[in-house]
Amino acid sequence: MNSTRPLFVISLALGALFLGGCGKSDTQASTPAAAPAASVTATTATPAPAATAFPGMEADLQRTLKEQASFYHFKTPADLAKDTAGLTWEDGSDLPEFADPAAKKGGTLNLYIPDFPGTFRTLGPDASASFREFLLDYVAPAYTVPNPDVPGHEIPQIATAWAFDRAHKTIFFKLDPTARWSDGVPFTTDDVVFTYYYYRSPLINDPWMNDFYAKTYDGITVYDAHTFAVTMKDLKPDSVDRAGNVNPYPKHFFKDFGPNWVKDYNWRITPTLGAYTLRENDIKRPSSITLTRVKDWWADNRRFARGRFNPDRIHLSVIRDPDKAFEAFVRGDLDIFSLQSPQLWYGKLPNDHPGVASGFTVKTTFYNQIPPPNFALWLNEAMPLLDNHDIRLGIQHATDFALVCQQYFRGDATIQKTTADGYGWDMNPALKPRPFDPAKAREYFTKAGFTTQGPDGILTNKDGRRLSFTITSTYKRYTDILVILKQEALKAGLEYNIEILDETTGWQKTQEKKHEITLAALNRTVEMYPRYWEMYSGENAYDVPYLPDGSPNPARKVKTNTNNFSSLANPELDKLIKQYDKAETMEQVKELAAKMEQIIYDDASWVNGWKLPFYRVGYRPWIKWPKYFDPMQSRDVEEFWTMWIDQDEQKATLEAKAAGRSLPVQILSYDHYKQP
Amino acid sequence: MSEAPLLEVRDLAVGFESGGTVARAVDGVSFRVARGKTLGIVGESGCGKSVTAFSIMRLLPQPHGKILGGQILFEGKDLVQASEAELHRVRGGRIGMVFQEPLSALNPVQTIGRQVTEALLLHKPLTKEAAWAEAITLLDKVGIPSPEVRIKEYPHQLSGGMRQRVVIAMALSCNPSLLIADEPTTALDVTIQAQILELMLSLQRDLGMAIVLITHDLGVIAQVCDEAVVMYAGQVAEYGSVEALFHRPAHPYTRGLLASIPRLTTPRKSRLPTIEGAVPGLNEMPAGCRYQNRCPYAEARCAVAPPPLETVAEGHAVSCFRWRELPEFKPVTPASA
Amino acid sequence: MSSPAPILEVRDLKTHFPVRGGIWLRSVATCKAVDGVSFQLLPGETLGLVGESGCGKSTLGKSIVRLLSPTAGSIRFEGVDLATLGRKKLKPIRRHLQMIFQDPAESLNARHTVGQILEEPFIIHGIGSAEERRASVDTLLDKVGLPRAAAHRYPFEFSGGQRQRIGIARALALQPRLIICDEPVSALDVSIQSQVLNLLLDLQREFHLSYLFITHNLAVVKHVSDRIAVMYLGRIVELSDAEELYARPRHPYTRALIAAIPEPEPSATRTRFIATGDLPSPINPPPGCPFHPRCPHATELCKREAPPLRETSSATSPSHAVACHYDLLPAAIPSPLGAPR
Amino acid sequence: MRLSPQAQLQFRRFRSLKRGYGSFLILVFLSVLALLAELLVSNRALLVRYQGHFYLPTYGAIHPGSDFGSDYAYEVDYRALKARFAAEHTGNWVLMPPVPYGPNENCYVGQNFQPRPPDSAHGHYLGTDQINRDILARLLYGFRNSLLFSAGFVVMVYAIGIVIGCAMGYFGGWFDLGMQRVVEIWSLLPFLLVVIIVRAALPSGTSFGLGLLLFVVVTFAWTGMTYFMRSATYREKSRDYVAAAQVLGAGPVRVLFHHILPNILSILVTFLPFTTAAAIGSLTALDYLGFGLPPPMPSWGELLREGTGNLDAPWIVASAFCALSFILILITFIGEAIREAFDPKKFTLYR
Repeated sequence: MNSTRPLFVISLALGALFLGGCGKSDTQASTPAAAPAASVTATTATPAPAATAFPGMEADLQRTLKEQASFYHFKTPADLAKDTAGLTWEDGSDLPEFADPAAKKGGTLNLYIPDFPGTFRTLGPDASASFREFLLDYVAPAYTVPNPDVPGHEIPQIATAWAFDRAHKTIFFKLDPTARWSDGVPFTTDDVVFTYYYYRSPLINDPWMNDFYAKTYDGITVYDAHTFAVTMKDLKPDSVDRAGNVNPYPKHFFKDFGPNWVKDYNWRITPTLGAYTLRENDIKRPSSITLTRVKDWWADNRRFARGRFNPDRIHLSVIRDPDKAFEAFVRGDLDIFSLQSPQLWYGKLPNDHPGVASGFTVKTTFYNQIPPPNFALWLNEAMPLLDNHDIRLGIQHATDFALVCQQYFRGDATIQKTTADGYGWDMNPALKPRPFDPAKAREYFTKAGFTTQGPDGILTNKDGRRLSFTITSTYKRYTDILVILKQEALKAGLEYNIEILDETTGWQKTQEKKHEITLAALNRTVEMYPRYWEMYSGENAYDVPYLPDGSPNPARKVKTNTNNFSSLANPELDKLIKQYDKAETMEQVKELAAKMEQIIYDDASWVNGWKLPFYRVGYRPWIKWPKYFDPMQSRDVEEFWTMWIDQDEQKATLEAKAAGRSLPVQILSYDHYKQP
Repeated sequence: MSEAPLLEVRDLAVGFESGGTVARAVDGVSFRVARGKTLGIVGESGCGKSVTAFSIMRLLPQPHGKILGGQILFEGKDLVQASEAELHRVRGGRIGMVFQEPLSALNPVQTIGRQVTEALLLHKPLTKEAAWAEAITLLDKVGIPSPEVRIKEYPHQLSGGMRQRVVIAMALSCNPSLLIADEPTTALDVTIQAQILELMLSLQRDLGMAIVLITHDLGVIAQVCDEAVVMYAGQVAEYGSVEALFHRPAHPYTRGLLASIPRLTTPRKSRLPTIEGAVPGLNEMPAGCRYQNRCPYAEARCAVAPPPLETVAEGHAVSCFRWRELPEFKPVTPASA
Repeated sequence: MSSPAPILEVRDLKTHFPVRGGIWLRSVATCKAVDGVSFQLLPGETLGLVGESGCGKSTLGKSIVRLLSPTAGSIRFEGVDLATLGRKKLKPIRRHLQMIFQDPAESLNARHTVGQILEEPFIIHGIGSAEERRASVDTLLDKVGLPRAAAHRYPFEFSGGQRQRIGIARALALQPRLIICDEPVSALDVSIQSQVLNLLLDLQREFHLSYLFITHNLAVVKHVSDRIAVMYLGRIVELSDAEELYARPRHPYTRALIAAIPEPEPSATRTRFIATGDLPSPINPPPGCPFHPRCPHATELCKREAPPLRETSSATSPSHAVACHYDLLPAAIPSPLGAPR
Repeated sequence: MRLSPQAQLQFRRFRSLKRGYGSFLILVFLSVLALLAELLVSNRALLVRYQGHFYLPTYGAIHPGSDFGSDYAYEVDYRALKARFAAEHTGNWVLMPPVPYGPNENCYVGQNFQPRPPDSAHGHYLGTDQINRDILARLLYGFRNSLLFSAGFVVMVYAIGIVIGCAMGYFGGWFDLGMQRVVEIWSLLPFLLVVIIVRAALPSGTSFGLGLLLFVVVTFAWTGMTYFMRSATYREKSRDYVAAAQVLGAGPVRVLFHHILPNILSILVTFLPFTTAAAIGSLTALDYLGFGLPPPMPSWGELLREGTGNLDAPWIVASAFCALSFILILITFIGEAIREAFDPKKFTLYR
């Protein structure tokens, strides 16, 4: 249930899916880096700068409602019948649940976080640390969230039913009247209104949020305490999701909201609608934090909530060093641990590892279907030589990602077909990644004027320029991949220099477009369809990309702080991107995407990297999962909280371990959602 | 000389080990010091005079220096055989020592008072206050003006002469019967040297201690000592009363030394008699007489065996085969002016 | 003084050093090491400069060869004032003005052979070819009585006296006319001292050298000097013909000095006139006559006013200058050399 | 320049100190091995006989596969070539070095990345690292990088130390005062941290090779030597032989380089082993932290990091650790011996 997730649609994939206990150690690092990404032009919806005396939240809210009457509408229940006449109410009840209703409640789950959180706020500065997932992203419900098993459909959370008025771009929601905050206060549309006010307020110090809420939504309409509607600015294939996937905040808790909100609310614990809450005396700074299941949670027996959020307590130890965390897991101090990296899965915890062989650790591979981080070499076309199409084509054939998949990932990884794999359909079946072929690469390089092979085997052109490029990367752990690429590229007479930078410097370098080639990827949220504007549009590459006649502008300057890593500017592609962003149906989306993928492929500034079709975890045998383990579109084990603790088995296992007895070895693989 | 001497050194041999070989820096040195008298040991650098002095205190640089043989009888006890504990009692107790460079003999980070009282407390059963009072008396005795002020100062705040006085005060702190002074005035100016020598003589008169004064300056010997040992290359060349040595020197080396010093009475800009050549190195000592290479009277037998120490007169001995054959020595007469 | 023009004429020379303190090393006091010294030195003459440590005699010597920069006054060497000359202009003059140092072990670079050491003057002044330089080295070694083979050996292989000969040879290399001898025999053993003194005297005769002979040894200075200047606390207190000075010392300090010499003559007992007290510091000299705190004859005038160096007429001496307010008659103080015991 | 007898004596003393001199000989031997690494450990053949001609591919330009009848333009795979020639029986042959692997070479192309234990049958005497590279090759070439780095480090630190330190000591005054403050401030900077920061802040496009790394490290490590040089120069400057040279008319340059420098050489020599050890230590530390040489340059720090991250493959960490400790122990022994050989106490006899 990533309610606010779609806002951070794209974030630097600092290998969140590959490392880190429970797969979160790096996400937080990525999000802030990417948050001020491409589209931000910081036009805020709410005026009233906080400089003048702030009258208090309630007064400011009332003033805002008055001033922005075109956004906030208040109608009567009678109007509802009129407005929704002829619309179909949905409640997602026709779709199967993914959790196991037989799951047992109780027990304590031991996990880790790489840092003690810098705040308990879930919005604003420092809020996007890994701990937020436990407060918000994975725990707090939205009105509706996308169904992770059946893309294109929603499941109900706070909303019990919803209706979509395509003509008016409006989505109506009926809220669960039993929903209540963890402090016992019932949830009403007052909170809904407050939530919009909150997200759109400049006081939250988050221009990206302000901008998103200004651009995405045209207005909300409240009918009664449990009914409201959201009107979208544009019609999109996933408009329902965009309207419904919003986490509300409790208005009563934010009565002190104001200019000092950042400081005032740093360590206050926000009441939640979710299953887990934080209690003051469970905060053991700096070593651990424990979450507790809300007693008699209002949604306990709701469809899509039952069988989930099973452990009574979730104990999060702060362990900064991933190696230490791994040791803690092997020792038994942590219950679940991501084994995504081949070094862990095969190297440090092989199947014959005593911990595994004794049955104390279960190793499980779960095949999921999500858009993978788009790992690739991005060739910066704004750099000399890389603006040459033949050079780029040569580089494509000189880069052996197939060997990376085979050697580094031991055959587990595959090469990404297009820039947008994993959205549930083949973007462009005609496209085939260019194979590693030194001879062919040399042909292209020769065409580009690199005809002489130097004494070191590197090609040079007649000006004496060596065919040598620097690959910038912030992934220290992927150095080995770059080493393979470097060694293999030599066969094509191409030299790669490897430059491993720390995250900030490396990110800055690519944001300033000073790299020649970067090994980078952006994390992508589970969505219905991919985004192109941010990474491929000309306006994110140059200030003035084209002359009026459409030809490249010779005086154009590289645009910094955008995610167009390859400085790609193609007028035809730009046109398609515009159409794509206005597309209202999935058919249009698919057709345009295929065309855009073709252009990107032909341009050859994106060297297809690798993807992994699964996530892998290790856990204790007393932790149980539903039949198919997790929903199809889950990214890691904690996202949907479907596991439960079998306390009897836990006791038995620990007794067996203490007695030195072995249990059955469990190396599991859930390939229900595996794609051919 | 019927009375037993305070200190008698017999056949002392001291060696330094380096690289497996032992260089004999002092070889067969013998002399006596009577109670209350002053013995000078004179010689050029490297002749072994300081080594002799340090051997008496058993303070040879370790681990290279070793006493190879002989006896050092002090108040009837052989210090060569003495235990560390006995030596400890002797050093700074019965024997006081004054060094050439007073600054290095004093601890730069402790007050004068602390150092003097420490020396006192080490050998005498005194309270701290009593020791402090006695230190002031001592400093007064060695001629330090306003000692109650100076006692609180640090060595660097004193002049060279004052420092040497402090060192002497420390050496005297336990009423030693013997004071060994190793070039006590070499680092000092002429006028200060005169003060210090005067001080030592007056202290000797008052306290009745014997002094072994080591110096290279024949003038100092002549002015201060009763008897003197002339050392050359680690051996005794000649010894006797100061009067005998300066007026009836029997050894060619003593004669050469006396002749080569410019005196106020020497005719100006005249050529001085010289001793040609230089002292042989420790490792290249010739067999026989060690002075042979520089001696104008050397003959074949001098190269064969070392000459024995022969008695010239009562209390005057010389180590030369030919002392009898040497021409008559013309003593330098005082200036006629 | 109708004799030839002086080779060196020092007039009112002052060399002061700032005494620095604090973190910015500001000058907090001045050490007046040489404070207004004037004298002349004739060709072929030896002027002895005698005094105790800290009296400024070495500073004076070093100022004359411009190892130190004088604060005021002039140093006319053969008519040229060296006091203000720059390094480049000084260089040609250095050939005629050399120095012999106290400790030969210190003044010879231990890393160079004797040959290299003696060749250096020629290299610095660009004189002769390599061949000629080697010949010159041989000649120099001959002159100071060292074997020619010495050129290939290192200083530490020689005895103290031989090393001082090397130092003298180096000073002689450029055929100087004036040599500043800064305690040239003080570090030597008695038996060697006379060898070196003889050598210096021989060389003076042979090359008609002038010496400024700095020493604290009153016997030595008398032996080698024609005239002697006695320094006390940065000033000359008495300057006279050598014989005259010892026969009729006029300054109480000179008398104290002479009295303090330990004569190697046991029969020579003197009525000791021992100057009491310590040498004052040149940083903080006493007002008036610098010697007054130690002088048995000091009066109120001495405490108030510093006496200038004035010529005193005497029948026996052509020149005898003294810086004392009083004409102390020889009879007023005991004779330095007393009667035999 | 002929060695002065004092230096000869010191050298003789050094030679007489068995442990130090033995370590010195071993280090020299290892250094020679490292400099000749291509002849011992390399994926290039030592000698190829092909169609009646002999080829020496070890040094110089690469031979494309086409030179020896293969159909590719990149460098010959000599091990494959050897196998091919052996199979063909046409009189062609290839002579490989004792360890036929290069330091950056992926020795098991197409097979999984995993550390392989020592395997003399395949010539991996110390095994392979986690990406299938021969550890012996990486150790040896890494050692060479360390040596080159230390050599450069020593030369640069000494050059700066001598020039600035001697100038401070010789000229004194305001220059000395100013430089002292600069040196003090400079040496207060936490060395490794600053190097890491600078390393990160370097302008883009710079590939961080040995030279540049050396430059950055030296920039923050030069201060120590200046202090020793300064005080030594001060000491020597006040000695009379300097005054003697000045009286002869020698200028500052001559005095500094002809007189003072030879007399403070012994300090430089005594510090040599420690400076070298410091250089190796810094490089290893930087590499260990990942801020050193750019991958895939062989380095001990990288090997150590890899080893400590893969303790289940103990041969990696063991190789790196033993090599590093061994070399540092050798250097310590040498340093100890040099210090003893130069100990002035040995040369003063009691008077």
